[in-house]
Amino acid sequence: MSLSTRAQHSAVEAPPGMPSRLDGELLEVSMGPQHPSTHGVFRMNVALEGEVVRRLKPVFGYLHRNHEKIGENTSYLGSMPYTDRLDYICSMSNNWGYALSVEKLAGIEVPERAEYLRVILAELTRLVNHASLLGFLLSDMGAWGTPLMYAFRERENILDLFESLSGSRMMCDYMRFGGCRCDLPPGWMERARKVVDGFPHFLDEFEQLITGNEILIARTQEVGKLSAELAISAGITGPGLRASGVNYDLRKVDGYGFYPRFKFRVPLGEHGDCYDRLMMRVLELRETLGILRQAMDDLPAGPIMNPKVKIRAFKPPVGEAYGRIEAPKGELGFYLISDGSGNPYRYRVRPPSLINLTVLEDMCLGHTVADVMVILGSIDIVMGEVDR
Amino acid sequence: MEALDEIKVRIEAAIPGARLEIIPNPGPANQSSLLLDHAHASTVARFLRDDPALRLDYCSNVTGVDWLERTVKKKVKVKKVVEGEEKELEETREEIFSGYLEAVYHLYSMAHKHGPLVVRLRTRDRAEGAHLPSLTPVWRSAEFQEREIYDLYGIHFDGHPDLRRILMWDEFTDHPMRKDYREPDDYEYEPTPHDDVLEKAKQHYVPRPAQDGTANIAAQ
Amino acid sequence: MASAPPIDEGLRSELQKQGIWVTSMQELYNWGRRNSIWPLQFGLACCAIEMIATAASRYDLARFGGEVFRPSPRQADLMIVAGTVTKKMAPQIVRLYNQMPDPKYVISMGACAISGGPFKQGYNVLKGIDRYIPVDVYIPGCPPRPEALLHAFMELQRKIDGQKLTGTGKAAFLDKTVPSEFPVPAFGAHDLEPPANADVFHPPKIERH
Amino acid sequence: MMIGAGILKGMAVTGRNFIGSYFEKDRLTTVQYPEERDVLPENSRNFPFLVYDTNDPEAGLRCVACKICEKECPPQCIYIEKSADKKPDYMGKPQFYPATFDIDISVCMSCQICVEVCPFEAIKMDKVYELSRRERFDALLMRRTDLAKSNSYYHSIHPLEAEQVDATLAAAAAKKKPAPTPAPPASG
Repeated sequence: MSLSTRAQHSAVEAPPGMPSRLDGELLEVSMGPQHPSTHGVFRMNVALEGEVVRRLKPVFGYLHRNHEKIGENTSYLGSMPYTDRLDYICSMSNNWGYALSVEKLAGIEVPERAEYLRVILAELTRLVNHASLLGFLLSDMGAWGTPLMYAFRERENILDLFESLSGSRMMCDYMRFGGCRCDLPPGWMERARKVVDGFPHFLDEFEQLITGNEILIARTQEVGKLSAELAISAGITGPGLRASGVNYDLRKVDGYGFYPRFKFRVPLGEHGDCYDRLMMRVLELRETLGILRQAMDDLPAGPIMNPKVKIRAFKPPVGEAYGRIEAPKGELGFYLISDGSGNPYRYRVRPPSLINLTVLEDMCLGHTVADVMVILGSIDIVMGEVDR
Repeated sequence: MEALDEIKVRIEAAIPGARLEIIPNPGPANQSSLLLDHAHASTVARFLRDDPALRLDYCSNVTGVDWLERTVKKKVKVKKVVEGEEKELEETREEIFSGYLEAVYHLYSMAHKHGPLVVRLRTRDRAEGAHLPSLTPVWRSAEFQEREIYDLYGIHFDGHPDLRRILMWDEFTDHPMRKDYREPDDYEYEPTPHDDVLEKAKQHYVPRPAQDGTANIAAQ
Repeated sequence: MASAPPIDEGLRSELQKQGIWVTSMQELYNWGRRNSIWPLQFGLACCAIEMIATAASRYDLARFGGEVFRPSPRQADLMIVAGTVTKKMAPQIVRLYNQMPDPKYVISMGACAISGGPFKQGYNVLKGIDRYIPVDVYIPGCPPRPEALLHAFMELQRKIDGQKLTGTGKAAFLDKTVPSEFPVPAFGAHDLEPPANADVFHPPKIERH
Repeated sequence: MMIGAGILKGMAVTGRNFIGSYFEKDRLTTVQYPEERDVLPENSRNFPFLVYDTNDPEAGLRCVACKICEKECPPQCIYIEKSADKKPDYMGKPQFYPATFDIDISVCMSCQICVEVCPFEAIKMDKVYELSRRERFDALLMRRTDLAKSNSYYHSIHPLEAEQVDATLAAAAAKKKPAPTPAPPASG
């Protein structure tokens, strides 16, 4: 789908000096932490002039469950299942980010087959994340239920794959430093192929459902614009950054895993508004399907675990490492300091969701309060990662 | 990207008076870091961001680390005169490193697609109200992360536009990520405790005067 | 309404064969309530995603009359505490519970909501929502499968079915002496104050040394 | 383009899905739990249980109370007390056994690290998920008697994995077999 169906002028742009009954009086509204479209327990203190947002302060911490402190009191292996619960929609990506950092910290090599499996699973996770996001965002916008139901129908197919591989639908706990926990069960690859081959059908249908929709266009185009300069300075990563036209995808830049072996394009937006951010997900889904097909075709045989690594009582050498991956929401980094003991001395998660919220206020100013939900939805946050 | 010592030399040439130190990383990750002094931190940060060869325009990760005071026992060979004879003896000496809080910045360049350059700032001690210069004016992405460090470690960032607690509630007075933080006692029901949790859960066990003796229970 | 002796089951089925439906006020009332439990649209963490999955196409909570997720506590019968309850969030949850009209029920979904779960050693994590409000059904699991939530939903329906309207042992929400609102904990300097509501939370004492 | 065409196009998709759900199996995804249930895959996991051999859950327990799982369990939901005496295990060798083995399933995060670290193939993951209770404390604390389940049960839920485990144990036993034989002459 091309981006040519853009509205000629902005649909909802509040004129700066809009006269209102309140005559410059600001109305303070606390949105959240219990709100149907804040994607969890997120709160914003909004100052409104009429319906126009004049100030917005996000309030965090309602899901601050001390991930980092627990990580410092748990062994390196024990932290792996906790990473599942960071961004609880994308547990496989979190596993990979953590495994990658520990591998950097201890200088561990990963067998080829394990790297391919990681790519396949991380990309499947991206399908889950982007499909759910589209559903949630449209649900926030008032397309009550329907797109979300379609998205969750597809999500269930992929969760079935995760379950038959790792045993759990959401909390996979599948990767280990030095490889993966178990090999594919019989028949898995055929089923995965079927899911991947059926996905474009869903995407076509979904695009038909939403992209031409006049309401959607009116509510997303020219809403929540983000300039490339501000995006870079504020550390925005992931589809939100690329929607502003900055070509920065860690799969290309760092080339971790075996991504340099796969052919794929990085979609870029040009306006940096909610519509571009939304379409970025649709376009990325198509590229992801390409990566999946290539990885499934090339999957080599071999071991899935580095035999030298002993996961129990694992003690990496003294030092520190920062490893990062391109999670579906942006740059997910893990910073580990080892003092040579069985627990990390410092365990830090660089959460893309939190840092992508830095510019929420800048994006919302001057828009109506109804647009705040659309802008927030297009940033794509998960509270488990924002607050940790 | 250039090597770290080359960068250090260039910074020192460009910013007179800047005191820099390279903190080596002994691990296999090979990410050594650059320690900045407080007075020149923001000038150096601006240099790193704007220098055409470096262009570290993207500050990815900002985090705090709490280094407790630690004593390192070292075996030192000392020459001593024992009974009129010079001998080489081994002596254990205790070296005390005072504790400090640290802020670590991981910098990357989106323009040149290189990195990371790790930059560190250290406070003088672990006392309440330790100060560091804020780098939020240079990189906006540090805004929430420095607030988080303030909340969880208690480092005050001078020049931060909005330094409030971010994760804990405003009435909270502790800094829970510090290594010496003790959480409040809510171990009323712990059926499966061990290690330090067991010690805390024991405070809530039913007293057994017959087996343990009244004196022991009173001592708890 | 005097509590009449329950109708003989054999007689009832005999009448049913003749096309006569016999029911008591209590059964009719509970039947209606049991099949229209409106949950509060309220998710805390990971379990909320499974809760949405339960309401979505594959598992379809609508088959049990529970698909009407209300964003406002004033219109909800059931609070599904789905996810980790942090100390910062706990006062809000108690407040939401207080705002729900009687009769109201609470399902504690997942390990975190029951006991703090894997995160219970955290300084900001409440070790179970039952420290402040009464819970009707607990679902262990991290996260519980959607089927497990449906199972808990049926368990709750069974509980509603068994609630009496009159007499001794009548349902708590009809008893004026049983409180339906609970004090909201305050933010203290180190912890919530009080750390648990002693009227609600009765953990067994453990005998071990 | 006519205004509203995009909305109509979307409506057509909804209509196709609605009508299609009567004819296409792919569009009709609802599982009518509790009458019909998904078959859980082989690897599916929920909470741990203890495997025992033979027919006796007391004597046949494979667990020797080594406490590795207790130590490695990330949320610390396992509590083990080692026995004071030794009892012959299913192979007749005297072993310690767990006097107490509790798992608090109101804390367990189903990560299966206990299974991964167990050197005796004694703890495995169950698939039971219908565990809703109206009480919390005693109802959700699984004792040793609740946890002990037979090897044939293990075979029924994880057939492939259980066969592999049996083969490994048989191989280990065959390896060990020659060792006890020379022992009696030494003692006698």
